[in-house]
Amino acid sequence: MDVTQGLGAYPAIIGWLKGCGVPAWLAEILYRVGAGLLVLTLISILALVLVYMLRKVMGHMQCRLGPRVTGPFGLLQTVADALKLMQKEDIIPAQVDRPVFILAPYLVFLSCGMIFMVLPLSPTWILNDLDVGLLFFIAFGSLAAFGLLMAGWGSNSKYSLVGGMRSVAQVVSYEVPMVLALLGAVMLAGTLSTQEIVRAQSGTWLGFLPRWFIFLQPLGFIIYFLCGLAETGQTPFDLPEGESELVAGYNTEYSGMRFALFFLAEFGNTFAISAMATTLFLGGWHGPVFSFLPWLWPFVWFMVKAMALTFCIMWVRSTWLRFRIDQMMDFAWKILVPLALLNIFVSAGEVALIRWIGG
Amino acid sequence: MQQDYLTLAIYPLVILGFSVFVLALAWVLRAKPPKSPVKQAPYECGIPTRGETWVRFRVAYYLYALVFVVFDVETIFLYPWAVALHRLGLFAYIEAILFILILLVGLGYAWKEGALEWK
Amino acid sequence: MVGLPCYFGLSTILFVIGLFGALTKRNAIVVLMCIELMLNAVNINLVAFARFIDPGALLGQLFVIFTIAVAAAEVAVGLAIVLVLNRYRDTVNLDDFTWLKG
Amino acid sequence: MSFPVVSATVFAPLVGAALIFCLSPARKELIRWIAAVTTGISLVLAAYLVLAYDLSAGGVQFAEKINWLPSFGIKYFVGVDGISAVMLLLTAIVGFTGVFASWGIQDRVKEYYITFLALTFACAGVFASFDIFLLFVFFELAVLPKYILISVWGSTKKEYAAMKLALYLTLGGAITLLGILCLYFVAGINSLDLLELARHEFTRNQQLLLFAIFALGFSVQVPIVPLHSWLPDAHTGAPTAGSMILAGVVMKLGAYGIIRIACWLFPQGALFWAPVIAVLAIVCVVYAAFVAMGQKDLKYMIANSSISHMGYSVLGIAALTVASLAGALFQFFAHGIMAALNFAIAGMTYDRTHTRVIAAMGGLAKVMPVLGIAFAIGCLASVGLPGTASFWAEFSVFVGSFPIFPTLSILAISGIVFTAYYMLRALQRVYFEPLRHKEFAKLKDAVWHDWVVITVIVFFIVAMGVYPSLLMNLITSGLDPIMAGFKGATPVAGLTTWLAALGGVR
Amino acid sequence: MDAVKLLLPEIIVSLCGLIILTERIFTKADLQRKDAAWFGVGGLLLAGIFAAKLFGVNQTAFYGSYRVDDLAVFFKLVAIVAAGMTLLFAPDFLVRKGVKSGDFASVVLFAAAGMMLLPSALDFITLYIALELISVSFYVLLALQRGEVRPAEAGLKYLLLSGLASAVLLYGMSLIYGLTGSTYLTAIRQAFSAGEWPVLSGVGCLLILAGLGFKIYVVPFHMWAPDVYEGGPSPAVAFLATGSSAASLAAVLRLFGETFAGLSGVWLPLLVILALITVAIGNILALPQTNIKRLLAYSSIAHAGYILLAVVARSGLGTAAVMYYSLLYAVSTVTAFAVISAFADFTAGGETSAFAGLNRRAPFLTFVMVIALASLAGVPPLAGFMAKFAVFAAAVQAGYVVIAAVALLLSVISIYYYFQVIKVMYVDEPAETTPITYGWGTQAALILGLAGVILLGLFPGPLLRLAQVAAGFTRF
Repeated sequence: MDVTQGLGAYPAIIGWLKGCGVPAWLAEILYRVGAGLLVLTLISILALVLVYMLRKVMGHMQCRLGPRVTGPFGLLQTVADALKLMQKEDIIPAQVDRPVFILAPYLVFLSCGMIFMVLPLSPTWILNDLDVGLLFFIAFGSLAAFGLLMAGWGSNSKYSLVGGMRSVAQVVSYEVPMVLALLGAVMLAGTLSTQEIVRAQSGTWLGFLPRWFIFLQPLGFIIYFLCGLAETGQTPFDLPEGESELVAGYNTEYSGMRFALFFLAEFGNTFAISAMATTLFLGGWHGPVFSFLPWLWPFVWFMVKAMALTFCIMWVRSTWLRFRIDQMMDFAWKILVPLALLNIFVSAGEVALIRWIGG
Repeated sequence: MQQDYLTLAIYPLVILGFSVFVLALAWVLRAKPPKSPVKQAPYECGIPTRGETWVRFRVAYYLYALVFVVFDVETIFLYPWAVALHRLGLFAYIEAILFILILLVGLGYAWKEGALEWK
Repeated sequence: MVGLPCYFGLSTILFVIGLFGALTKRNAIVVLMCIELMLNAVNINLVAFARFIDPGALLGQLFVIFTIAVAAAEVAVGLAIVLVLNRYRDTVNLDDFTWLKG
Repeated sequence: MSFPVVSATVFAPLVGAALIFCLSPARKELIRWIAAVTTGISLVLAAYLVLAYDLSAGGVQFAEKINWLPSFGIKYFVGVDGISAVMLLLTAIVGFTGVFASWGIQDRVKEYYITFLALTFACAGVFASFDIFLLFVFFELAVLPKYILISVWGSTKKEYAAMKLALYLTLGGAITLLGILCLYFVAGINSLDLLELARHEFTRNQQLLLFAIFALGFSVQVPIVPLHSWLPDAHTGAPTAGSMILAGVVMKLGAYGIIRIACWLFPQGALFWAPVIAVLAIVCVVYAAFVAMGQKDLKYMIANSSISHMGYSVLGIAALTVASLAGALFQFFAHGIMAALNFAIAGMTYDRTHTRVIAAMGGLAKVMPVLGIAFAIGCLASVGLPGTASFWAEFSVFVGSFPIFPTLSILAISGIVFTAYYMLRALQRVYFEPLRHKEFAKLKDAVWHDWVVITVIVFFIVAMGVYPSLLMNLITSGLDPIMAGFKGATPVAGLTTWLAALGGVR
Repeated sequence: MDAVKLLLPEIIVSLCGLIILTERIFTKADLQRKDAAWFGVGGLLLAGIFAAKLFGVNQTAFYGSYRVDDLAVFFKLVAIVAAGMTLLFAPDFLVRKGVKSGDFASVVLFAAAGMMLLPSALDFITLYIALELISVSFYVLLALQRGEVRPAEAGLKYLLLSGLASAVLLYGMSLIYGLTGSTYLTAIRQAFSAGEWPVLSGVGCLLILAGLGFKIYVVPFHMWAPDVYEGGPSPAVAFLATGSSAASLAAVLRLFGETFAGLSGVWLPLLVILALITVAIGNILALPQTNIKRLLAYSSIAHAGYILLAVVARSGLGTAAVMYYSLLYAVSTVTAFAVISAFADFTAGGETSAFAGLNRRAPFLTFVMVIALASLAGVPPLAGFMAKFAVFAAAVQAGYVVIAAVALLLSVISIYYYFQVIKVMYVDEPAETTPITYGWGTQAALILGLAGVILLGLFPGPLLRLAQVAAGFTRF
């Protein structure tokens, strides 16, 4: 329910607020606002870290060093970038569809932020453990498509429009195998709550193998991960903003902080995909808990796993070539969708098997 | 599983508030040079833009969208089934498998009819 | 607290808006959207009734799932037909079709 | 089960139609002969029925009963009583002669004979049915063949005439159907068997209402004057054999229905409504006679004279005495064959001269003596000359109805004068004046198939004129059960008393 | 399993549809092929046999949401007959118009499955799903013919109006659900039989009536019929005109015969008036039509009015009459459309004038058409007459003598427009005289239809008996 429940923070904070003479309803609201801001801060920090990480990883993979001037090891590079973006001129081209153009970044960022609401960072650290958490994740994940289309259309620029349309086609196409792939995990866990799914992965098989769903659902994991790449527009599926053909796709016409929102959302989404893969297939926050700060370890394990996946994304990004659009669509519909449907059969068999063994 | 509808209501507002705040901050901080027509022209590698931008799009996009709608809605049947799978009998298994087989036939038909070709 | 009358009132308003739009608008896609609006009014009704009138049973919610599915099928076919027509006639305006002569 | 004579009589033409249906359209001669043979069989069987009917036993004989629609208690129930036998004979005669009268048709012979045979079949079916539903089925079945017959092979405004006929007759049918439904539920005996219904007691008000509905439904077909306008057009538009069967048989269906259903089942209603019917009958007689006098077209004239003649029958029905009813029924027969003859001759004449305008012809008897004589016989029969069948019919009607409706009867008798005037004038103009047109001098007289028509019909006209009691006895025996309902009661005489009585019903 | 046994006919039919689709996927598309349709006919036959075996079963399955009784089985058979005959004559038409007959056949089978489900539906959800299965299939069937604008227009028009109608229907259902707390018809009936009910239940009931009224062409919801009939491909329209309305009538019988019996004060007077208006509008507006398909549309409307007369009778006889009428009307109409579709290459859009002199070009077609039209016009002893008799008998029995009388008189008008077509075919001179050819599928459909119209008319006893027995099972 609340980010800090495990520390007893919820009653403590509410009690403290009430002690300050704040009415009960306002205390509740203030608490939520605070928790929300905490998550947004997390997203922002993640974005800063990820950008730095991306540059470093890509740099080293390409036998470069990446940023190294600003701050120690170039650590402050992204902070500087953020500050630079803040000061950039805000250009709204003359012929844009203004309301659409202006609303688009908000929508994209909203979709990204909402996803984080159901990410179980640790046994107790989750903004809102909805019992339809996974559906919520899917729903807001695809909400981004609206934002991208609005951006592409509203810009009234050829690059933007093509980029927007492509990204919608891509999001829409990869949505289907993704949803079907997630189904396998749902079948095994028997719930849609993200926290419950993680809990379903506790324990081990045969005494040594963690009960992670990836061992039962390798296919589902791979499909989901590929779809995640496509949904977030990562290489090799980065056609919507393929800079060699479309300049910057749907955000060609955006500048300054508006662009930064897109940027933020993109990195937020990248992390969210990794995090959700972790939650569903890699046992989420499960891991050894040590006596030193026991409440922190699950979070650590979660971040480690998610970051490892994020690293994989970057790895893929620096090694793979971009697909052609027809290849990309074919890949979704003619390979991933049948495979995902097959995966459902496999999962159903597994569930039956587990019931048979267990009961 | 704990439902917190208050969070559900407040959190989107927090996100929007955050975005607005960030943009407002940028508005305060950023340079504000005078507008010029050239700067406000759409970006086309520096060449003056030609022709209509809002053109009609190729039909392939719509076809994908149609296939998507169908598949996406099917999942609303599969998800409840998946959640309740542990508690259901053999009949539910068979039904869902039939359902998926029918989906497969639909996919095959769309494939065969060329709805999945990027022409 | 939000009670049944509120939900019912909302759904009635939505339904009437949808009905009015479906009967007066001349654009095929808008009409299709109006019909969807009406279906969503129904969905609100069903869910609200399920919540307030028989909380134990899930009949209303079950119904909604089917409504959504059917609505999707309807829209899929509808848009496909509009697409075909659009290629012939270059319009989605109902007045431009030769029908409705009585 | 013995040989189903009645069914055979009725279905023989249908069998013929079915055979023809299977033939190639090119085999015209074979088609004609099949039609002739099947109607001939029908004629022989009908004659057998007339002769074999056991007068002393009475009632419905040769009955065949099969459950048809058990849910409604509807049966396939055919048979003959005295009246049916006579009517079947009439149908068979007209059907048989009609085949020969249309021998010369060249256009779509196959379809023509199928339609014609189907029509004959339907008419025969009406007369043989003793289940009201079955009767109605046959009644309505006749409409479509009539429509096709007129609209395809007819002449002068044929499509208009055919459509008008179809609409009027269906209207009558719809009213009758409503009557049948009301009757069925009012009686509530789950049966539409005439004999069973006749035993059922209807209340006076039920009778009044049901009689009105049935009489209204059937009167379209009679036709009684305000509903008659389809008839001249249809009769004139129809091909020769069509006119023959229309005037000879179809016109009788309605009046037959009135007697068979309305009078038999609802005697109280009949007594009550009789004055209205009588008045309408006289309007028929006089009005149609006047119209006939004004006609320039030979067929229109004969058609209107038919309406006028049917008026006598209707008057006979209205009087509701044995003599008048017997006269009415005998008139069906007499007028049936006589009108068939007249239309046949008119058709034959038209085939040769290609005109039907009376004034355009003249002196044809010189080139076509046989046709001339035949037409003369037809005209004299029309007028009701003693020695022809019509004489006995009209005589009987007047004898029966005079005591009941003296004034109206006298008016009706005066109609004969008009008839004599226009019939004889037409006879004279067409056949017995000097030959007016040179091109008519080369016309051929009756060929063999014309001979068949003329001989058969003239034989019956004269035979029944000389020996009417053969059919009269049959008819009277058939009337026995119907008259039983009246028990000597006579209709309320005079319209004023009738209107007073209407007040009483209210 | 018992439930599977009850559902077997539907399962067979939908399975055949799927098999046809699957086969389409794995073989090369060949526009000339007709075997998919024949396969469909075979499947329908098999389903018909299994359905017929269900007579007298009278069981409820799936927690009371699905009922197989004689009433349902009867309507299942009507759907099978309509679908089977459509599939027989459709391939000839489809080959000429360049539609893959596999596509058509499979969608027809899906629609047929919906039509078989609908009479058995005993709760709102099943009912709605079945209804929409039919509707969605017809959107596709109507618009399947590519290369021409009219079919697509017809499809879109049907889609928009049908979508509107089902939304209205659904809203009514949601109201009823809200008031009774159940979607099961049995529970709803019990709830309404208890006594006083709020105004809203009447509103819900009328909304459902409106929604179903659309499917069975009740005036003022009939507006779509002429345009859709005219624009749509003949086989699809034939199936739409017969199967869809028959199945919807079954639903009407279930809902208004039984479920809403307690509310009859609300809907019965309205329905009586609507029935009469429907007869009047259908017959009168059919008069000026110059297009045979539009004409048949108005005739469908008029026939819907007659059927409603039996519905409002609310008696065993009335129910039997509705069933009986549905079947006989289906046979006659499908036969008429078989002729129209055999003639389709020569008539652009079905103008009646194009039928001129058909008698000289195809005597058998003409004969079949005459019989079919005569049956629709109610000429005895053809099927249509017997049906009309049963309907009016039901109305008179229920005491609607005046209503029946007016309807009967209005029905006289129909003679005009039906016979007008007959006249055109027989009397008018043809523009050309090339004989019309058609395949054996069409031939079979024509012969079947002819035999059906004549034999069912001549020997109506067993069928009517069956319908009356089945009508006894409306109480569930």
